[in-house]
Amino acid sequence: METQIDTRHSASKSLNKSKENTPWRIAFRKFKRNRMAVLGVWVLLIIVMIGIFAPYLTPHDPEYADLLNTNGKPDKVHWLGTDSSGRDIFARLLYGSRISLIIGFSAMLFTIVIGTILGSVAGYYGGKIDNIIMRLADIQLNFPFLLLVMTVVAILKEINILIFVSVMAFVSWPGITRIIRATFLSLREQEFILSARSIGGSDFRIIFRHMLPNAMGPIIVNATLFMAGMIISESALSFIGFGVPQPTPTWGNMLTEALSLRVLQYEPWAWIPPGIMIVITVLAINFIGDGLRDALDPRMRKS
Amino acid sequence: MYKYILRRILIMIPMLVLISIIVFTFSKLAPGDPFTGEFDPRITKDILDKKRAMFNLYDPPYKQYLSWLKNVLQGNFGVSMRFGFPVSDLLAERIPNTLFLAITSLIITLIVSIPIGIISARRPYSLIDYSATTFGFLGLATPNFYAGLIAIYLFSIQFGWLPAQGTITAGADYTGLALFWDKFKHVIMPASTLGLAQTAGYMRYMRSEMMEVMGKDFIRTARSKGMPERVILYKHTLRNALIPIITLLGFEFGALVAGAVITENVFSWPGVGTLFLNAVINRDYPIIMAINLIIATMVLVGNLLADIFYVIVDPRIRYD
Amino acid sequence: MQTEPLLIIRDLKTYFYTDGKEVKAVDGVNFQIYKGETVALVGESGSGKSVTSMSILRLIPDPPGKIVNGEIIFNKLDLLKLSESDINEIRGNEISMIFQEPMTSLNPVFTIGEQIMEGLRHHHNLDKANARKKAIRLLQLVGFPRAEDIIDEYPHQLSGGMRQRAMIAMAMSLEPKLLIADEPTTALDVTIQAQILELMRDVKEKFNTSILLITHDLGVVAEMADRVLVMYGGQIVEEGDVYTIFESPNHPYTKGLLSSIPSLNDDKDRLESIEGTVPAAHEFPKGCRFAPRCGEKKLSICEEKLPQLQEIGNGHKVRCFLYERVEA
Amino acid sequence: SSTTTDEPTQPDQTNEGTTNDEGNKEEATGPVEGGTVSFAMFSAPGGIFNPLLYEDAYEWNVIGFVFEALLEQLPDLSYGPSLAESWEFSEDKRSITFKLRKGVKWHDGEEFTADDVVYTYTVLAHPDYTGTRSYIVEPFVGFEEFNSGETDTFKGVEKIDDYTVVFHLKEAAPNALDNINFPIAPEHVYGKYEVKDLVNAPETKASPIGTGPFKLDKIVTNESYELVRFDDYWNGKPYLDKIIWKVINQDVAPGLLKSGQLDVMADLNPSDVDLVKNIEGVKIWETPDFGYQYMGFKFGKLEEDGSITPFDKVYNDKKLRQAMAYAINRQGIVDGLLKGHGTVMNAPIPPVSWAAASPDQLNTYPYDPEKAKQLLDEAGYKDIDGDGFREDPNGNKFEITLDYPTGNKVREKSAPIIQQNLKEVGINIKLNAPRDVGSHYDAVGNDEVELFLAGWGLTTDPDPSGIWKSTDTWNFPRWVNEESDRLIQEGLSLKAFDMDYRKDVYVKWQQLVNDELPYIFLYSQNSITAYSDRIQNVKPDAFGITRDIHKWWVKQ
Amino acid sequence: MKQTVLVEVKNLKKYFPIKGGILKRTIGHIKAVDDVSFTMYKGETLGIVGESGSGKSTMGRTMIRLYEPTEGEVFFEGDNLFKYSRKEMRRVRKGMQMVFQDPFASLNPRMTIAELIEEPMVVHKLYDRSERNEKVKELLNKVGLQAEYGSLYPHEFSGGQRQRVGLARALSINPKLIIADEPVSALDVSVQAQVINLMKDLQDEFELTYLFIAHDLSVVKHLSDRVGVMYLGRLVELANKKDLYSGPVHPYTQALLSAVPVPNPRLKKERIILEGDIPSPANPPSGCVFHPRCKYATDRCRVEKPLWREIAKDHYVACHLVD
Ligand SMILES: Nc1ncnc2c1ncn2[C@@H]1O[C@H](COP(=O)(O)OP(=O)(O)OP(=O)(O)O)[C@@H](O)[C@H]1O
Ligand SMILES: Nc1ncnc2c1ncn2[C@@H]1O[C@H](COP(=O)(O)OP(=O)(O)OP(=O)(O)O)[C@@H](O)[C@H]1O
Ligand SMILES: [Mg+2]
Ligand SMILES: [Mg+2]
Repeated sequence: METQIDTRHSASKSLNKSKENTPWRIAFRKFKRNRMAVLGVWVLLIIVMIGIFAPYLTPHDPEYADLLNTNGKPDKVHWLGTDSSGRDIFARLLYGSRISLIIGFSAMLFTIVIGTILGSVAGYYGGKIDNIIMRLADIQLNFPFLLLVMTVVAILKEINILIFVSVMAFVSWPGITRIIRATFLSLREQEFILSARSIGGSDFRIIFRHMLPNAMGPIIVNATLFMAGMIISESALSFIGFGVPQPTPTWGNMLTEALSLRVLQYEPWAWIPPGIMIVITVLAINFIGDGLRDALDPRMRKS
Repeated sequence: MYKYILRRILIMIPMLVLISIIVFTFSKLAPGDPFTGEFDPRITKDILDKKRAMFNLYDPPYKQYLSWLKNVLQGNFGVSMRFGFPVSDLLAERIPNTLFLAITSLIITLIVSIPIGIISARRPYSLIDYSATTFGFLGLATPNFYAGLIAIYLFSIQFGWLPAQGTITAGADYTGLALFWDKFKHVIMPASTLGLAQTAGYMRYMRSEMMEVMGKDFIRTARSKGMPERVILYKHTLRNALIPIITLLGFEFGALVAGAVITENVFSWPGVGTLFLNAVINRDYPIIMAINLIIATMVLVGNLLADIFYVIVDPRIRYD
Repeated sequence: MQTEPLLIIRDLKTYFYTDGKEVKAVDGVNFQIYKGETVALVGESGSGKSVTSMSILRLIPDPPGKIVNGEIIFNKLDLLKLSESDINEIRGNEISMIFQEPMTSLNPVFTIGEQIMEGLRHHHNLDKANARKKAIRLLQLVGFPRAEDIIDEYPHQLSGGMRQRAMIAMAMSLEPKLLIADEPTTALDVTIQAQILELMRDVKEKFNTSILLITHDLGVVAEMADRVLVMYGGQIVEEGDVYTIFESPNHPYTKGLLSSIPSLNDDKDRLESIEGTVPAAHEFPKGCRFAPRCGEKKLSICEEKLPQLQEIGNGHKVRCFLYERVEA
Repeated sequence: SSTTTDEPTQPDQTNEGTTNDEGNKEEATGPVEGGTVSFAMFSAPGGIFNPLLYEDAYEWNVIGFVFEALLEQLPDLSYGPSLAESWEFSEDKRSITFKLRKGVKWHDGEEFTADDVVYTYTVLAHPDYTGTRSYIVEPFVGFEEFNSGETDTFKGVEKIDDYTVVFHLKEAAPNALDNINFPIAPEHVYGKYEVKDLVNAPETKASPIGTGPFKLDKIVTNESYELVRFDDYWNGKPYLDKIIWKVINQDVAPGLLKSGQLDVMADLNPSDVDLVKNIEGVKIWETPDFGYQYMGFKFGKLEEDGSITPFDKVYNDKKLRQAMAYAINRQGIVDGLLKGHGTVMNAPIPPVSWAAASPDQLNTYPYDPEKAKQLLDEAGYKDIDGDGFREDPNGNKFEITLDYPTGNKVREKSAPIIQQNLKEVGINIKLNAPRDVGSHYDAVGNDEVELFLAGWGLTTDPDPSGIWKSTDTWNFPRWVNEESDRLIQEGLSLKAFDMDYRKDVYVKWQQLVNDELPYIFLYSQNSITAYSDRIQNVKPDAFGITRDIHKWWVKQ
Repeated sequence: MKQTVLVEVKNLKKYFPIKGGILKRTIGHIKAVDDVSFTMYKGETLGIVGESGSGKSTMGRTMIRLYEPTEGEVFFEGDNLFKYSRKEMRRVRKGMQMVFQDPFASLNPRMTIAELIEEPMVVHKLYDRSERNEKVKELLNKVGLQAEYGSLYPHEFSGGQRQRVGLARALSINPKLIIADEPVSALDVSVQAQVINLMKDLQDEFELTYLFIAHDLSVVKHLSDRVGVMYLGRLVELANKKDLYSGPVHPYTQALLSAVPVPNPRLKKERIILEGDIPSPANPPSGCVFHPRCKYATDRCRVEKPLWREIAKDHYVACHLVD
């Protein structure tokens, strides 16, 4: 009921500020009001910047091993000391943000693309296609993520970031597909979709012009949360030896490289920074996701 | 209902077969076999070949699969190529441990997340809510192997409160209550770290679910009848809020077992997770197959149980 | 015929605070309800009917809502001053409510019986068996021939009309003195609506309950009400007995409303209509809230000042400068 | 002969070691009975606690105190009596007569006799034998006949009387004792079972019966293994009540050592040594190891018929290989990654062996990038296009791929360092992502790689056959060198029963390999054990600290 | 007055499968529309009333093939719609448009008003860009909205205004038939009249034919020329407005009419209160679907389906009682 009431303020009043009232802008305004989410955006932005400008922020090569100085303590040259191969931890931290974000982002993007395509086809057409896609998803869901990645990575002859990311996407599409399918299923019953069909709109038009823009909310929200999850997953995979191999720095493999009670106790500079970076980034992304959820969720439009 | 359950169980069979085919294909695609890494030069190629032949590794893959399938249908998971023992024996040793860990973890998750979720839903934006949210996000953001290590460092080595490794105190010969207490002390740390992300997730989920239900018309109805807040919260709201949580639980099992790979590693917990990790590395496909099959079955059964629980808490759902 | 009001509402103001806006959902409402009478509260969507009714039992969700002013005197008690547990004694017991959406107003996970018995057991301390007996009697009363079965069924197993009857049984279970019915039939079909209205009349007679009936259907009002309150923009704009309101309405809004309903009986070619739309509760005009839509007779003062609700004779009150006897 | 390093092997090596606390101060009170000592292992044993069938080193951890062999290898690598009191080679060195010790009791009270010895070696040769140790008896007379089922008895082991057994070998071998010494299993226990069913026998999975100082008592599968003392041990009743092996995460173990939940931990991580050293009440014993790590070159492909098809690769040029050896900072790897707990290797026999060539007999290829560059220049590898990488003598770009496995952390870390070192002298190495051990050795074994990292763990005898003869399956580089083959052969000749002669042969052979460099030898990591000073009477040696464990006792 | 036939619906059926079990097999059917036949003339308004779930919307949607029919034929200007391919059908849709009940759900919230009104013209490739802009302005004017409103989004409009946009959108490609599915049910009483008046005006101007679906009998009466009554997926009576309202034949029509509350407190009319609730269309009663609630029901009603017959000129009914 309230939805009606809220929107009842007369159209004429908002005429002059029409450009500010696109649904996206409204969501944006709502998002801006969520302080934690905005903080999240800033934090993420800074981390992205760090990744981009890493070469200017440190003179060290993150992959250069200085065997004369392994497990070095922080000093003027190596601000966060060196790791067990004598590589500068600070440099690895900076460059690591690149790789970790790239992994998180591209795994998310891959998955979202696969999930959106499959989910929208399943949700829009329903019937047999839907059945096949969903059965596949069920089967895939029955393999726990880690186990599947382990199995697939073991098969592959070579792992690079692209392949790594594809594997992650390959094993995580069902979750997103389900969500998008569900969104499409409920959208399909909306009157404006019927309306688009009744004017003779093609399937393509209906999917891309009408359904997708309205499904963007759940897609974006899930995308952000998924990205956070992927960053964590990468570190978990590193832990069991299936992650991105050294010397490429990622926060995940930095963390696992520093995995022992000795490091935990006596070399905090080796694990706290990557740990904190993971936590901060995941937190930031989660807050952004939360903010987006509130901003994009039509149910929250009431207030 | 019984017919429904029966049907669901029957439908699992083709699913499991399909899953087993996929897993089999995967494990056959992987280069090497259990004997590749074993190249004690004194063990001549002939000895290895004899062993390979013993496990039919020279048969065409489809034949290997079919004979595997035939054996499984007769309840025989084969023999581990690595250990030489029947896979079922190996699993029988380990499954109870993993189940114990997973179930404890689930219980801890629920015990922690549901009340906190309720409290933060009741007083949104209060101090408790904010602390819970912060903890929740931290839990989501901390890789659980690290959480495990930090826990060991703190609770076992610094304070000496809890044992760091294994399921029971070696050589202690506890019985009865003391045994139970000992086991409990051993499981608490791995179970909490295993469930860390889940706990955090459930807490957030519970909170939003509770808040959502609190906004429902029927809560207003209950209020209008003059029901005290306690009844409204724990009877009317909670029962409805639990319904979606139960669906999640159904999916949780597989995730827990997968997560166990890592936790078991950190805590030297003798469960299927570590067995699986080693089996993957060693290409011990009878074990890989069996564990995948069991996990798939657990997930399917978990889903089925979730559906059954669903019926219990949500009378709107009926299967017949 | 009336002696003493059962419920008196004085200058009730309930505001909502969302997005930094102050929404004056109910803005200075006064009225009384006497024993045994049916008062209809009419008005369009968003005019504040539900908020008024929920304010009575303090069911306004806080935040975002707040009753910022007023008195609600029920049986000499100011409900707004009661403690949470005292108001719970009133709720359901003395005043009960039924809501518009029978589909969502019942808890889907409890049986009809559990939901009826819950109130009985809590307020009257009945044991399980007695509560059950009473619940079955109530269900029979609202026209369930198979009450013994219905009591153990879940809401989703009933149709809309049946659920609404169950709601009525629940509301009447403690024999309240006042029943607030917020659009009880809006979601129902006409033939089912007829059943429910019939039932409400029966029940009222049996228990001599007063009813506050909220609706926007003037047909229902004509059929059920003794007295009518017309709301617009969070305020009551006209009050009078049912004949006065239908036969000689004074407020331009009431007039417009009456003439814009197509009737089964006359055959106008065009309907009269009120131009414009209902104003949003957070941007009321400065003057009379109906002024922007008011037709020909609008005075200049209408846009400047808010008119007061004035009695213009025999319980007939209007909020309009056209009828203001004393210039302020 | 040798075993892989990718599984820890039972330590059988020698040489001087070091402790951080020289000499055990005997307590004035003298030994007391009782007490428990707990040992850590980092992976669970597979669960075959049968000396005939066990597969992994973790299983041996548990049953190493339960079973004994005929002979015991002494700290100086020679053999001394154990279950056999004495032994004697025949003239032609093809028969060995063992006189068995009398009065030795199995854990179940039965007497140990020659039947047990015959049984043990017969099972290994049996056609139905499911284990992998038939190589032990392959050199015995009559193995083929028995193993193929032609004969019913195994002629290789002959019981003369209850306490005398003769082994008959097909050929004389200077390392015969090393090859055939093997833990003895009781016939009266395992003889009940068909050979093919042994693996599932209850005495295989639990409660093994041996002659050793401790009995396996309680198993919490994959978690802890409890041994209790055997009162009738022939060598004297042990002092300790119990020994418990616990499965513990390697990263966590040093912490438990500190908190007293653990007494002995072998294979301490080199980077943890400093930490553990500082723990009060913990001693460290460090000794060089026989295993070593190397970077191999693939020179050809082993065909089905056993012939080798050579590859045409840039690194066929010996100069290039030598330049690479100079370019890799191997000492740096030892110092940086192993924190100095290891030695740089230059030849395939570790310095700890009696057969090792001394450094002055070998080219030590010290880290010398300039020398490397000079060699490369000489050989015609020059950077023509100025991209920082050298082109081959024909002016073509060259890039060599390096494959390495996961599992061994130090080795994993060394790969990028090698790449970096070689880059500094202009050699372009493409680093493939590490693969798990199975995949890696599959590729290496199938000759699908160019450069590869791998490692060997060796037994104490220096005989390199098995991995170094041209036709050996495990000759991973597919390196074919007649001189090498000849020398290896020579090392096992009758003449080689003379230790000095044998050493000479092996030094020559090492010099050959050291010059040819089919591998670039990297390093040998020390094996480091940490143990609580609560334990008294510990006698550390090249094999670790557990010799004469029955004499250990703990302060209460 | 003899008029030209625009639409002819013959024995239209639409069953929705009920899926059940894990295999999602069809375990039954909801007979949402069950054998409905009628004719629509050019320029008329045919009102359809009936209670919730009686199949009104489904019938409207199936008629223009938004749902694929289970059985039956619909002739639009003489051509059987169900013979067209999906693609041809898209072209034919030009002639028939729909206005929906819910003004809040029927406009894509992410498109501007102008885009929404323009879309049908884009889909059917009518006019060029500037012509379309002109057309949009013109249409906005026609439905009583300022041309400037085109750049706003639906959420900035009130329900009545949105319903006007819905009308403009439908009108943009000059349809002959408009199916209006409860276009005013969700509107405020005082706004309802505005839209009804507008619909009438537009009908006159564009010679539209309306299928007007509603459950409010007074509104239907006001707008329609002829009225059909649906019950449980079937038409039970169809007649001229006058005949139907003054002389309802079917017992259900009678009950329905008597149940409508009249906004006149003095008029205390005699009500026919029906017993019981509407049965489920998944298993409709045997014989005459209305018999369980009909007080005149005979044994025949319980077993035999009544035929859809013309009992007087242009007065159709399906009831055994009128033999
Ligand atoms: N929970 C709430 N939060 C914010 N505003 C609210 C809330 N509930 C009601 N309002 C506001 O109060 C005003 C009156 O609403 P109310 O529900 O009383 O109207 P109504 O007359 O009952 O309408 P309807 O006929 O649609 O039920 C509206 O403007 C609405 O926006
Ligand atoms: N897409 C669908 N899938 C399955 N069943 C449907 C679908 N659409 C409608 N139905 C069912 O068909 C029957 C007729 O529905 P329909 O919406 O046509 O009724 P209606 O008369 O328009 O009702 P209302 O007045 O509530 O709009 C109902 O029982 C409904 O549940
Ligand atoms: Mg209301
Ligand atoms: Mg409808």
